Amino acid sequence: MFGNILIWFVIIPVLMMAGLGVCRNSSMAAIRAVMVIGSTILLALAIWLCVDFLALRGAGVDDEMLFTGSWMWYAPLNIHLAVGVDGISVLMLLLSAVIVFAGTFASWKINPLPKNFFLWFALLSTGVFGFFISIDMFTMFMFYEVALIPMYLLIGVWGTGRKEYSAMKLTLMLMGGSAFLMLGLLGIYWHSAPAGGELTWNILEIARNNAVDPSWQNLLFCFTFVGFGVLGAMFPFHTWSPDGHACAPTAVSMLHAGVLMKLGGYGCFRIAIYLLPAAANELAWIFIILTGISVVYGAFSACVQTDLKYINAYSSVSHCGMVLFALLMLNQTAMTGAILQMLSHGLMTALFFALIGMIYGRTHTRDIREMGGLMQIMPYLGVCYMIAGFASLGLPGLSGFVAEMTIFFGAWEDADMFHRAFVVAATCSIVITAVYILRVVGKLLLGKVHDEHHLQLTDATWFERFSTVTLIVCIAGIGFFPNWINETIQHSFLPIIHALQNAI
Amino acid sequence: MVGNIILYFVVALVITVFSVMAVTTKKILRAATYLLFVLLGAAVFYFQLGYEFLGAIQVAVYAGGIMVLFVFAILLTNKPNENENPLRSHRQVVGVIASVIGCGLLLWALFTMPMLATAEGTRSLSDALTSGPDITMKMIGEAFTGTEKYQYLLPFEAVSVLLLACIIGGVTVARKR
Amino acid sequence: MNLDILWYLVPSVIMFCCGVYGFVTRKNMIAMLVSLELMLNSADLNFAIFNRFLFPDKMEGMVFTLFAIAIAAAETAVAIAIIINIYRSIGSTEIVETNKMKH
Amino acid sequence: MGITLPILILAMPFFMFLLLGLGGVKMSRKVAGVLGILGMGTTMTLAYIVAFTYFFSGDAAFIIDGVRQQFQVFDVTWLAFTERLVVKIGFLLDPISAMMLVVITTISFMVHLYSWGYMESERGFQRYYAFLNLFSFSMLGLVVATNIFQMYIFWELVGVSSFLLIGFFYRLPSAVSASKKAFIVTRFADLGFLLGILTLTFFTDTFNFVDMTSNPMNVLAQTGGATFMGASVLTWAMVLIFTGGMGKSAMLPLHIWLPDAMEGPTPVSALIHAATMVVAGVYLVARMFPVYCVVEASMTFITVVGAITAFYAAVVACTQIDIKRVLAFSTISQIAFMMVSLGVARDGMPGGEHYSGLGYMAGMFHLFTHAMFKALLFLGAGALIHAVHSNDYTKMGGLRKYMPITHWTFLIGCLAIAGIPPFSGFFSKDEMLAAMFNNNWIWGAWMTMVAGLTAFYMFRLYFLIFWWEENPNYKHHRPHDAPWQMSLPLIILAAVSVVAGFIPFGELVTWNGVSYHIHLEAPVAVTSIIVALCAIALAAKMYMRKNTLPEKFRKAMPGLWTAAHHRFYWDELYIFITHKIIFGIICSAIAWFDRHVIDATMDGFAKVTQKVSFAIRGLQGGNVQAYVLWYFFGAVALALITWICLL
Repeated sequence: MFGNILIWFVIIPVLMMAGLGVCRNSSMAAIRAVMVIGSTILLALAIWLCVDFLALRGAGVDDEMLFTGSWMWYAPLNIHLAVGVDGISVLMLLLSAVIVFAGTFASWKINPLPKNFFLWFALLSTGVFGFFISIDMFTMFMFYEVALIPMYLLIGVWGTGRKEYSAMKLTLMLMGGSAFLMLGLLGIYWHSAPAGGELTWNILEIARNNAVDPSWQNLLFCFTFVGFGVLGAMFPFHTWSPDGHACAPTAVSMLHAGVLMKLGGYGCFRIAIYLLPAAANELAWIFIILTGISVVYGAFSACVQTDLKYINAYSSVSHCGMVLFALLMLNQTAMTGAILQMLSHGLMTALFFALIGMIYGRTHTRDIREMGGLMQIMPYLGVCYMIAGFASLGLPGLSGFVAEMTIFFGAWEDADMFHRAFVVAATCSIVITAVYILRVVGKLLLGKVHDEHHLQLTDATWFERFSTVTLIVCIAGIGFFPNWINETIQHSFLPIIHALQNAI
Repeated sequence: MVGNIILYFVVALVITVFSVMAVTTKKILRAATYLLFVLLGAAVFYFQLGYEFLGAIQVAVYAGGIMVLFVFAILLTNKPNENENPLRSHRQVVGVIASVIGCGLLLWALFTMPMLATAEGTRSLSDALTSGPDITMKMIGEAFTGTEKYQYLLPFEAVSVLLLACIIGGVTVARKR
Repeated sequence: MNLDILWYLVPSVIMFCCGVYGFVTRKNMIAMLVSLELMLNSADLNFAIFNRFLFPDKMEGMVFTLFAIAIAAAETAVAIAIIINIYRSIGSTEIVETNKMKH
Repeated sequence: MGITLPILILAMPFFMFLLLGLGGVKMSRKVAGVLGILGMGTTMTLAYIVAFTYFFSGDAAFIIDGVRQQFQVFDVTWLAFTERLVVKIGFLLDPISAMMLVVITTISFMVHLYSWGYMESERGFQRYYAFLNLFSFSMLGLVVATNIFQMYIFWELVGVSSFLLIGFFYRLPSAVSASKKAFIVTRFADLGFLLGILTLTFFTDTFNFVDMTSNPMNVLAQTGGATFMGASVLTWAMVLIFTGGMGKSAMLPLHIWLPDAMEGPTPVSALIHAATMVVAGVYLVARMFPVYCVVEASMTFITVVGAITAFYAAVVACTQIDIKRVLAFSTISQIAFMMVSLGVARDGMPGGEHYSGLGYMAGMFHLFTHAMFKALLFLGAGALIHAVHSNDYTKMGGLRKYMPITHWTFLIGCLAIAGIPPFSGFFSKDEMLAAMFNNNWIWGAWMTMVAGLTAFYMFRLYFLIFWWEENPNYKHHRPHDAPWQMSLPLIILAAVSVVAGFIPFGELVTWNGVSYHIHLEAPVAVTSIIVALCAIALAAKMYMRKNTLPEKFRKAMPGLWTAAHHRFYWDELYIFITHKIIFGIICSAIAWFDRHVIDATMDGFAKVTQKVSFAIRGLQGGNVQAYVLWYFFGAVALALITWICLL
């Protein structure tokens, strides 16, 4: 069991928690050491996995999932701890590792209770990593919940503003989603095998059996898609996102927007679309309408916000809406674009939130009306913010462009008027994105210094630079050399595309 | 036979009357005393039903043990001759209603229960006593010390652990700080 | 005149209902405990009665009664310990006073 | 040709961008300036070598039987959307891209040199050079694009470089808003471009220019005659693609960003907003020319948009006070000229083989000459601004005595743009007018009028700056010519503007690679010269000496003058739409809806739950007796229900 590399993605955060457990609350150095070592190992492991995976694929191993392993966990319900990764999960693991790594540095000076903060943070990472390695629906769901719960405490204790309200709202709405999800997953489980066969939670087996009765599929699809869609900030279930992000501490916003929201998108195609292909074909239009609204609606909402985090939260609604929107186009290119958008959005939103945290830590305000001309005072942070902004509005050479273009070209393949109309609406969002990003950049960074007191502020410290550079390198990396990622993802979508085509 | 019937009526009367008195009297010590009579009445019923061991236990544990506890507790917590404060009236009414309705319902259920209308249900005490074996101490001992079906070693041990826990708990809770 | 099962069950029912009434209306916790004992006893009695009349060749009812008595004894002992403790803390055994813990 | 030189042409500016951008803070100004100039000088040299090799080596890869070929130096996969739609990054050498390499690197080098003097005292000097290099990289990448998607990529990159450079003085709110406006307006246009690409490539299954343009009828066939809202899909696609060009090239109604873009440093205006980036739209149409040719409607659209814009911008230019704005509107007008020229060109025209694609050649020729003389004019304007510290011609006047070099070079620029022989503008404009007359005399006449207006407003500007009357402020602050770094580019560009007309352009750049011999058409040439001379004479009469004539003109038609001065209220219209309608109504309404409907609904669930909990929490009050009662009544209720069921 321990010979499987994937298991270590869960074990290391747990070890980190153990390590933190023995640290004293006051010894910041020890806590940081544990976190830095742990997150570095995770990052190294993720890169190693990625290289290994590509090497195996290069060597012609084209099983659907690699590094698989399965250990019985609870026999009466046939629950396994089943792990395995395809290209998408590998990239998601890499993304998570990068963001955990950057998040560690972004919360270098967390106060109060650093030890407890990082404990919950590590638990959150456990959930996230566990989710991406699982191919057993139940284990997946368990890790999903493990990732959600620490959020409540992280926001409620270390947040700012109306933190209790936001934490409660976020947790309750996501739990509501989980309730739908649980129903959906149980439904799939009870129909996972043809009559008389052994029921299973294993995604691959369910997909192979393809035994979910079409009349049930529609209902279960709605349950699972809405369940994951809540986490993916799908209209009208997105309102936890602005409040939650606005109140969360920096690293939590990063991890939440960067990775946790991706759990939603990932679940949508891995479970809802893959396991219920007939329903996906039939019901996609409903969710295309909702996610299409998300895309435009989020962008318009972001235009008139004055709180930096609200702007980014609505921007996330728009971008994550784009992820689900692209998935629902149900063709390989658009779905590939969706994954690219997940990666891109994860990195750039993490960067955004990291920077907002750093700016807030200095100016103690997030209201763009109270700031101005920060580029003169903290040029490093200003430049990083602009880079993040450019990534967000889809500048070529940065990740956002690649993702959006792949989505648009994929989505355009559906040649009927309904799809076309929504794609045109979605493309409009890139203009609106430019509007709100430039509005923020103009008010926040450029122009005259708004507040005399800000002139005394300092630029980024070394750990802040480290955190942001990590993310920027990844963003530019995807932007410059997208094709290897693109190919990895496209290959991984083949089984899903086959399932969808067979179900027509 | 007749003796049995007479005994029954006496005991039933005692139980009924003292039950009512135990819950209506104003003095707490009296309530405990009336309870004692009810418990003894129940013990007599056990004897009458042929469960001598059970009756003995009832007398020993309840009448002997628990009642003493009650009396001690009452003496520890009450000043002598102090009446209970009158209860709130709506509770009183609700209590009466609840018990009367409950009583009526239960009695109605008893009299219409199909199971009691069968041959077993309608047989008399003497029939019942003769149709089964006498419960001997040997049988009880075996039932408590075996692990077969209808044998209760495990619950028996569990109860002993419970009692131990209860002793420790009682001591811990009630000791002076 | 036949002493059948109903004869025995009726006093038991009355005992039980008296217990209910007492438990609901009493303010003193020891008095409530007294009512509780009434209800318990009624149940015990029912076990024995049903055993004797309906399944005379078995002894499960009796065994259960034995266990119930043992547990009742334990429960009473703990309850009285708690009551004494409460009395020591708040100087009263009235049930309405015990919500002081909440404030 | 090996791939080393082409790669270096692209890599050099990018490398300089990274070097100056990342390491610039640590460098002194001098080092950064010299590095920037050397870098661009190298790029220019390389570009010259490549262009000259292409045009003159006679290599079989470049020219076969006198027909110039399109040659893809390299083309590597960047991103594969599907098996068929693959984005590649490559380097396409053909007449127009080779010409653009020369134009871009020359002007860019001049601007680098000029900026060394002009920007010397500005903060962020290193950053400025980094951005210039980023722009040069993007623009070079745009012109050598082998496929429409590569063009789109670099199209966006030039947009952002333009944004960064317009907003270079980011402490000034006006510069910030101008940069924002430029980016958003062009972005909006790019949306059209993107949709056009989506539509077009959906049918063609390729992004590659050569594949599309070598057989345009095939493109038409591939669309299978699909129509949308009355027009063929291909028309839609081509018009949408042209929308992108309208944004970048500031065609009506997307022109509003260009005058504001003058907030950027003047050398930047010369490079980006006069010579190179703004002609990207023209370049795009030229690039797709064969495909446009098969879609008559889109060509008509281009012509009409161009003609209206040219006239509009020329009229507005007559009333502007800020000299850079006059030049900006002049640029718009001239680019529109090129658009019309492209719009009237066809494969096969009445009047014989001679006219086939004449407009294309002429448009490209004008693009080339215009780049030179407009850069010259802008750099001259920069020297003036440098001298008097104002953009406003009312602060100038009578400067010819103080700044001789600037005066003479500026005059050359004005003569070139007015179309006076033997300056370069005359030749290119004459060819364009010939092409327009050939298509339809209406276009020819209309554009001749615009040419007259051009001569008028340019000489109005010239006389107001260098003649009119001296500004009394000169006594306190005596204006003088710029330092050599600034004068040298002026002289070089002036020289180019004088001689560029004699370049045998038709033999180098034509739409199909077949060489074409330029010869003047006497009637057209004479007419345009006469019109231009009349316009200059009028301008001289009005503005050479201080007099009240201009005032009288203004009084004579106050409504027209005010409207033109306010650029016919386009900006006000846009501000109304964006601020009042989009921000004020749509965004605010959505934000309100989000807070007060959706969020309130979600909160409402929570509130209802809470209310209910409060209402029933008494049941769970810790009162054992109450529990027993409820329990008991519950049991009774169950019993009754059972009884009722049994009945």
